[in-house]
Amino acid sequence: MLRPPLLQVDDLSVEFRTEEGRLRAVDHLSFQVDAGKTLAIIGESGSGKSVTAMAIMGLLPPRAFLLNGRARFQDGAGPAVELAGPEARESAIAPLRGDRLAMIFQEPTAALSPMHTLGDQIGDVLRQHRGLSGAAARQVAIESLAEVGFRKPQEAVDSYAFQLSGGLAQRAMIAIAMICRPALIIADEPTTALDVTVQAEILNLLKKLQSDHGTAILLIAHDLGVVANMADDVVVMRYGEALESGPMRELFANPQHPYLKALMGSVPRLGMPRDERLKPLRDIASVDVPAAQPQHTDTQQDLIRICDVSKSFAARGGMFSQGGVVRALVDVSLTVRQGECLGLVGESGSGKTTLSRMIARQVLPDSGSVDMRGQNGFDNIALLAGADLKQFRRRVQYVFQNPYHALNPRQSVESILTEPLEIHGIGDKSSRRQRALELLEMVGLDRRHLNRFPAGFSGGQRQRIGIARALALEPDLILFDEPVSALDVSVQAQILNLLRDLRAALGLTYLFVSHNLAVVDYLADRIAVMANGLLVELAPREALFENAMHPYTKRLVASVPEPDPDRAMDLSLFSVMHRKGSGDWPAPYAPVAGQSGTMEEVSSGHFVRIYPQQTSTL
Amino acid sequence: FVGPPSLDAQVEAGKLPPVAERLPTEPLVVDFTALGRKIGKYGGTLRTLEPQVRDTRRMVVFGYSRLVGYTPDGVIEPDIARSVDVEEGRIFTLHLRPGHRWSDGEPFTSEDFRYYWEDVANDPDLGRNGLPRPLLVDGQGPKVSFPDAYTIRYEWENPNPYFLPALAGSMPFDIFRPAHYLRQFHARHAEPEELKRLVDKAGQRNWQALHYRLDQAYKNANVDLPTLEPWVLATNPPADRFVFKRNPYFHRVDPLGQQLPYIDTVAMTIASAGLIPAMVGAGETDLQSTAMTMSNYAFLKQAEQRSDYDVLRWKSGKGSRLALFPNFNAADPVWRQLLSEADFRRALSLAINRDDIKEAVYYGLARSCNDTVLPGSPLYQQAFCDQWTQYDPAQAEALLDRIGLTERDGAGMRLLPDGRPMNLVVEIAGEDGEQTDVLQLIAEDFQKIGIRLLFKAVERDSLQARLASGATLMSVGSGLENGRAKPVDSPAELAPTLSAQAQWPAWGLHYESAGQLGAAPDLPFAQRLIDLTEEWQQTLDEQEKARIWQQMLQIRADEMPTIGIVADVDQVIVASRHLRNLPKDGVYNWEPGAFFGSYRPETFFLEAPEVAGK
Amino acid sequence: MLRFIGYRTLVMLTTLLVISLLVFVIIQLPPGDYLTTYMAELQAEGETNTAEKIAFLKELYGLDRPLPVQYLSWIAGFPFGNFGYSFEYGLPVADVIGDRLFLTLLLNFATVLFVYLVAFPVGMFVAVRQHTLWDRGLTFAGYLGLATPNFLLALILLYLANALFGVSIGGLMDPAYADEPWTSAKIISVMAHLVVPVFVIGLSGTAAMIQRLRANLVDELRRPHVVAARARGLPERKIIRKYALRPALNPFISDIGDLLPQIVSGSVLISVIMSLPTTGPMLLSALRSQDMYLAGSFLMFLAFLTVAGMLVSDIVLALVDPRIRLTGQRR
Amino acid sequence: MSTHWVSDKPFDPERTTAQGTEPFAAYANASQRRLFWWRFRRHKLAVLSLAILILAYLVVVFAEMIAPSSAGKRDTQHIFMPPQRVHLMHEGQWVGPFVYDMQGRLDMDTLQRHYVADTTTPMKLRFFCRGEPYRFWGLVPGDRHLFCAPEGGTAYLAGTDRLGRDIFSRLVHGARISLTIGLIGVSLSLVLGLLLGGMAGYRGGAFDFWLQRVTEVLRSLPHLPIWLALAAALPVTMSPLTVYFCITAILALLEWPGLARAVRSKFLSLREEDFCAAAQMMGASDGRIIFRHLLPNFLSHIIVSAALSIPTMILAETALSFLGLGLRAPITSWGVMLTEAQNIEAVVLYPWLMLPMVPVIVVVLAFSFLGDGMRDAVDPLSG
Ligand SMILES: Nc1ncnc2c1ncn2[C@@H]1O[C@H](COP(=O)(O)OP(=O)(O)OP(=O)(O)O)[C@@H](O)[C@H]1O
Ligand SMILES: Nc1ncnc2c1ncn2[C@@H]1O[C@H](COP(=O)(O)OP(=O)(O)OP(=O)(O)O)[C@@H](O)[C@H]1O
Ligand SMILES: [Mg+2]
Ligand SMILES: [Mg+2]
Repeated sequence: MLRPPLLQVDDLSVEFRTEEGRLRAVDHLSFQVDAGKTLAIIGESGSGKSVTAMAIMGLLPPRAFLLNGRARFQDGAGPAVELAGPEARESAIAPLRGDRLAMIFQEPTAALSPMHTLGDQIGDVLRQHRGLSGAAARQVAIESLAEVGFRKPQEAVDSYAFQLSGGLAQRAMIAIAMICRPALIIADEPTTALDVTVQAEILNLLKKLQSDHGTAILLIAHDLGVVANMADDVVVMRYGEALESGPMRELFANPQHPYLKALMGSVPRLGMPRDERLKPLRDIASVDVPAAQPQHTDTQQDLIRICDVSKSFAARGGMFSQGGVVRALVDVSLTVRQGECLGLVGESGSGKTTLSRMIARQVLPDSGSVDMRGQNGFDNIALLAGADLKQFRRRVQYVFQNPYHALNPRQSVESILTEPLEIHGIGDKSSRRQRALELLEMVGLDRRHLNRFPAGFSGGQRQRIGIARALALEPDLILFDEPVSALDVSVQAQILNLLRDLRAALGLTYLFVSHNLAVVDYLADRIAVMANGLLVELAPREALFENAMHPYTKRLVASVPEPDPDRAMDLSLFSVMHRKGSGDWPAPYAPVAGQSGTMEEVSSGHFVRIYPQQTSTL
Repeated sequence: FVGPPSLDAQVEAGKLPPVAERLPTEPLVVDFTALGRKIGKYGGTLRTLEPQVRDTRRMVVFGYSRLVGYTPDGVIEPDIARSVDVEEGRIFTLHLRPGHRWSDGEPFTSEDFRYYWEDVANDPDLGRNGLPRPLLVDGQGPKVSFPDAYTIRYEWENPNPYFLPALAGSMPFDIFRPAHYLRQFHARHAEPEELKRLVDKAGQRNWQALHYRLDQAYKNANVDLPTLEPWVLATNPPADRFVFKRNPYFHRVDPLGQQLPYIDTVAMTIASAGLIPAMVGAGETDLQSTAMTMSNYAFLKQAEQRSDYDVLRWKSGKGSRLALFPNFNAADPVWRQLLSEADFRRALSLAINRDDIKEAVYYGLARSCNDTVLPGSPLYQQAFCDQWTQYDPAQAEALLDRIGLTERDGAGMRLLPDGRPMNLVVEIAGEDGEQTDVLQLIAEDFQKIGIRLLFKAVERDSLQARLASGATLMSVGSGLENGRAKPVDSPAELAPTLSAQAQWPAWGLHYESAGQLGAAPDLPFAQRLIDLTEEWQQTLDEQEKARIWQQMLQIRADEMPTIGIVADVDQVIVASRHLRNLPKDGVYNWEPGAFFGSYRPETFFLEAPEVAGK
Repeated sequence: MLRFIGYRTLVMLTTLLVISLLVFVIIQLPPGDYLTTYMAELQAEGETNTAEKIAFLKELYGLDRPLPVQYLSWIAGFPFGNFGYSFEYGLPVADVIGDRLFLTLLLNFATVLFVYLVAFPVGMFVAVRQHTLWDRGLTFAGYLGLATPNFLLALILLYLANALFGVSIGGLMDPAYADEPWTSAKIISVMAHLVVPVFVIGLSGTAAMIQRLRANLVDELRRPHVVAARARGLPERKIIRKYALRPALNPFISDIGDLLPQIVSGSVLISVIMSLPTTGPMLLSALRSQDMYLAGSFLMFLAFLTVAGMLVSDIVLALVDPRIRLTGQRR
Repeated sequence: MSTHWVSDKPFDPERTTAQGTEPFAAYANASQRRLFWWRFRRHKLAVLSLAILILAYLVVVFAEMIAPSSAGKRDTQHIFMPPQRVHLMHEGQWVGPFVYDMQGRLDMDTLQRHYVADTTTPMKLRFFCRGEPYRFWGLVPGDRHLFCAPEGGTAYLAGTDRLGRDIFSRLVHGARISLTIGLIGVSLSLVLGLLLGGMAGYRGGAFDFWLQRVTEVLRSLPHLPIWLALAAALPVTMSPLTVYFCITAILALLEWPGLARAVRSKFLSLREEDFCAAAQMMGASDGRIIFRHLLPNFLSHIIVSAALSIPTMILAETALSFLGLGLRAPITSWGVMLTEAQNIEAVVLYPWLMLPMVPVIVVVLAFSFLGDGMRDAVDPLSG
């Protein structure tokens, strides 16, 4: 190759010096990015990916020190610039940032200033690097927003980050990053915070811009599916060190390092055989349960009956205006059967959390009812009070999406685990402690952890504590609200296996909410699909994946990136132009004003929402 | 006659008549030799500081223009009145100075007396409270006649020894009013519609209220009210700096026939009492007596050179600097009983280590003495001072034991006869460091005889109310007003004759209201004091008056209705070195004396009026 | 927008109404009324207080009416700018307060200005130079400001200003200028006299504000959007000014509501001690003599400042911060 | 890049962190309390402040022993005497802590007192000596003092005041009031603020609405008339200490809205937190949620506002005495002493009277820094 690489990183080491001690976040890392290509850095959480990116940008946090190594940036347009290392000069790097070298962050809404309009923020970059201002800058801003797929760029240019959905905000970030047509974009987990369909859209957008402008991408990700769809080359990192690197296809086809192998084994894939277990990096030696036996419990009775529940929220308006109404749930009817695992999927905002919280009686329905089987028939849970309510609280438990927020940071593990027992007056102090130890063991945590506080645990460990807490009262039903979406793949696999084992061992009933279909597929017996507050499809899992009826479901299924370069998604399906709203659904699925449609059974246990009148007109 | 140059321009412009026309035909020629004054120079501004807006009234005291007035030696002499004829001590004929004018140039005549007598004092609306006390003899008012424009005659059945002292009082006792000005607010004289308009404009309820408001010469808060004082208020309250301009019609002249006052303007700045010593030290005043005590002396003295002033010490005219006033009308029956016990009061007095207080608080510059007349008075006897005031805690304890206060609590403090702890609360009017210091020392002394003294500052005005209601057990204040009393001066303040007296407000009120209100004294000595006062009032014989005085002083020394602590604490006065004709030594007293008033401040002048005060 | 302001104004008026009632009651709390004070004064002047006289004076002052009537007639005048009548001065309250209000506002605005002018640059300076000697030194000085007893400090500074610069002690101008028309010399004199009170009154507020600005800015500087702005190559000054400072301003704006009344009521005692021709000394003496309408109107003025300050700060906050304007959420 | 490269490093699945130095392990296993202490220890000023405060409270406890005399003891011979210096060396010779005798003279012309030291004879201070008898905390009689004046001499280390009282002793005795009563007031307003603000924030609804109205009114209600009304209303026979105690209590009653507001808004957001929802879903009672889950998460704010209101309480006294509501003699506190020093004489002639400013400032600073340190230690995120 004659051309030098666009970015050459040699022997980079970064250390954090904190009061708690030193931490080698990046350890002798070397790699290179070629112009127009995509290099992916993968690795579990904490492996130093972000620090690497910041080191390249010259924006290391105050307590990080570059120990050695260097990064050289050379695009055709100018001389080579040292980005990091002994010869790096801030004065030389600064003009590059935002111009030749741009960055996209993981949390798009946080990375945009909440106080300034998009146009203003784009304008700042233009003024800085292009000397444009005023109307000219605005025009360029509008164009760039249009380019990244804003439907009404004229309006968008005057909007604020918090007014945008995550996907739109990420598009705006990309627009800002791309505005000066950089030679290299560093994208630090650009889609982790987004749901699958939006993720696919963003990935598509990046691909398109890359091919249009020949930009190279340094993609940081832990989702192997994303990498398989995007990258040309891959670097695998773990705790600061590179463990394997090379062309993406080769790595995926032939992983060498045990770590990469393990990583790949821990990713759930659609259509995995029922009895195949994920292989997490570290498996949890949890309850000794007989090997997971699929329990088909279709014949069993209903545990929860949800009848025509609807829920609207008053959208919060500003100080000077009143918000409208968000219909989070529209006439949802659903049953959860004793002993099954019901999966609930849908895009962000489709009402999944609202529904699960409603079952937990955290949200009361505006209309309709949620009934639960009790000693003598079904009780409307909204009407429970006193001892009945307490009993209900005992039977239904909830596991939260975000393990960092679900545990009180000022409570020790013991206190967290014994609290439900205390509330329900079960046992005495020593027996409760005993039970807490059992629970810890059950979820595969060390007994010695009993006196620690949540801050001392990783995300996966915390989620396990959350699960242990949910198990403390030996409930009948556990509601999981996206329990693994905040975790990286290796930990995710641990948790998924754990949930599977526990269910088998304890005969629990699960409601499992997720937008990751592969995850749901791994656990669920039946899957319900929600869109815009409506239940659109309900089917046994095999039926759903093999024979998805609803266009929305189909799209969801198609948007799951497979960690297999050979089964790459057709990202172009997710281009802005092809973006599908409920209005684009074909008949008979397209909603009709004034109608709620009906759930029609297309095969045994497989329902899909259609609007019959429309069919008749056709 | 010569007028001040500052008015020349106005005279020339025809806005003012020439000086000869402004003066009465027979002005009061101030006796400079008797007072030891030098002829002065016209002009300048005299700066002074006062702590409150309502202190504009001090200018009326300072100016001290009365029908008759006291000399510094305590002798009454004519002033506004050309002369006063007294017959049998009961018929008083006042002769005004023809040509005398109010500060707005209107003539001052007997009409002004008539207006007061008929349209104010005896008006059914305005005079509802009846005549003021000095006009009453045995509850009867005088017969008043106005023979001519310059003569007024007051005639009582019996002698009225209070009349002239009242006219010479530091607080003006005006038996005349600027009729030409007040008439417009009087329903009997004014156009009803016009009056209604004025009443509404002032936000008053009716014309009486308006008239009452505007007719308060002593308050000195109405710029429009004509006056006879040397300086006339020129700033509308409220303000922080009041300017008083010379009265172009003032009736006094110096021996050269120059119209007084010499000083053109008095500027009174209102400043917080705590800040005044600092301001004085910074030279922001030309003549200052208020808000300074001996404790400021060292500081003031230190800044003398820098700020170009002299620190003077004038003698005090008060019988006692500080005295404790047991309230004989206390509402609490047990305490009232106790406070009525002469031995209790004597015990308290004996327990006070006055010499210690003198040294600790007053640099030794005071005299341990009971509240009585001062050595400067012809009535003074050492025994009045010393009786029951020698420090003798043992005897004090014996006295207390004798009256049965033998029970004590765990801490060794005596209990009241009904078993309550004996917490003697002394109330102080306003925060006053000197008083709290002294009380603190007294508290230590009382501690030794088993009495717990607590003290609390209350607002001056609410203290007055608390005293009247009997809520206060004991208060602290200064002693006899006229410490240099002569036999001819009224001894009324020795007896329960005023509701404002802190030790027996109810008895005083009883006397004041001629038995209508309050309560009759139930202690024989108090009644005896009243009887003696009345005897004094009846007699015209000076020897007899002196005898009565002595007797009353003796009773007080023995009964201790007030417990005097120290006397003869000098008043600190700061005077600019440019200020002339201010005596180096003097007596600083309210009644008689009007503070600087009897020293004739209109004769003070500034040596270099242009530079002074800058 | 209008709806919001309308609603808030309504709430504000109700609050003020409640406060007016409380104020009225509190002023009445100490035993007696203005008459007691006045009678005591008359008595001291040697007058006898007969029942007729008391009745006469009661009528004169309108104190013969029942309290609720007194209260209602007092607040009924407010919408028409009629705040009742001062017994002490014998004038309508509005006339009494008159030009004092101007100097009061001058003093208080000067103090607010001082607080902001000092707190802002210093706060920004120390936030950017976190953990340096400068930071420590200024933080220490700030705490010192919080800890110094105001009154004593006032006295010391007054003395020093006089001894060193010849500024006359007390007041807001040299006495000679008191009733002169406004000239440049007078203005200079006022400025010179403002220094000490403004410093003393503003000191603790400034210190507190520096602390808070520093904390906020340090927080804000760590936010991802500031890092992102750096990644866009924007110059550091612009990042601090535009991206970090602006969101850090919120607490300051909400402070306007608190700061002004705090300063105004804080300045009352200082004004008394330093003899400033502001409403402070007058308020205190009115309260002491139970000149109830005067005192009450002053207090209502203070309360109005507070309530209006809160309203204004809410509106400004919404205008400045799109998050609040558009979603009603603060963070 | 086109080559497939594989590191020869092994894969250790049990490894959970990047390479680091030792302390990490210690941190990971340390208890919360220990971590708190470690973090606190980092804040040097806070540690110093803690030491100072411990010292100050030792003085509070042992005031009678530390002060050479009682607060009210007067020495009429030594009025307005400037602080006496403690020397160690006399004419080049080591003597140990001693003072020179000071003889005073009153200049009758200026009424100023001049003191001259007699430097011929050193007078040694006595330590752990018998001196003025006292009752320890009003109970146990004793007469031992930390140090006393030399025989026949004086030891006024901070000078004397206008009544000849030892300022050092008064400072020591004053600490007892100044450092305790304010604390009671602070705790009272804390409790009120937490309780009411907590209820409003957690419950919301009508209670919240009315509480907000009440706080609004309380915040806008000028405090001055309340003090004056109080000054008039409190019975005169009440002992000064009780009066002051009432005042602090009422000060607290007026102070709580500020805290309540903060607590409320914090609770409004905290109650949306998942862990709070989790507790609700477990069936926890409101009280449990407030006290076990919400309050502990609000600790740092509480600490800071408590630390900041203590000085306010100490200083409030000077303002209150101005209104006639402060402590009165014979009670001694720093506020009383400062009020007594609040005159031009103190500033110009007797500056040592202003010495109480020093402990006030030191204590206020100490509380502030202690609060800072504790906040940082409680809230690792903010550090
Ligand atoms: N400001 C900081 N102070 C101290 N340590 C830090 C800081 N930022 C990162 N670290 C540490 O550096 C290591 C690498 O962090 P980094 O953010 O690069 O991980 P990552 O690979 O991006 O993980 P993730 O997938 O969770 O984003 C981690 O152990 C982290 O705890
Ligand atoms: N408390 C609330 N107040 C107002 N709107 C709400 C509230 N809770 C939910 N919503 C709205 O209701 C809709 C459904 O929300 P929900 O949280 O159930 O979606 P979700 O499917 O769980 O989404 P995600 O995948 O992002 O968690 C969304 O538009 C959301 O904004
Ligand atoms: Mg990262
Ligand atoms: Mg959700």
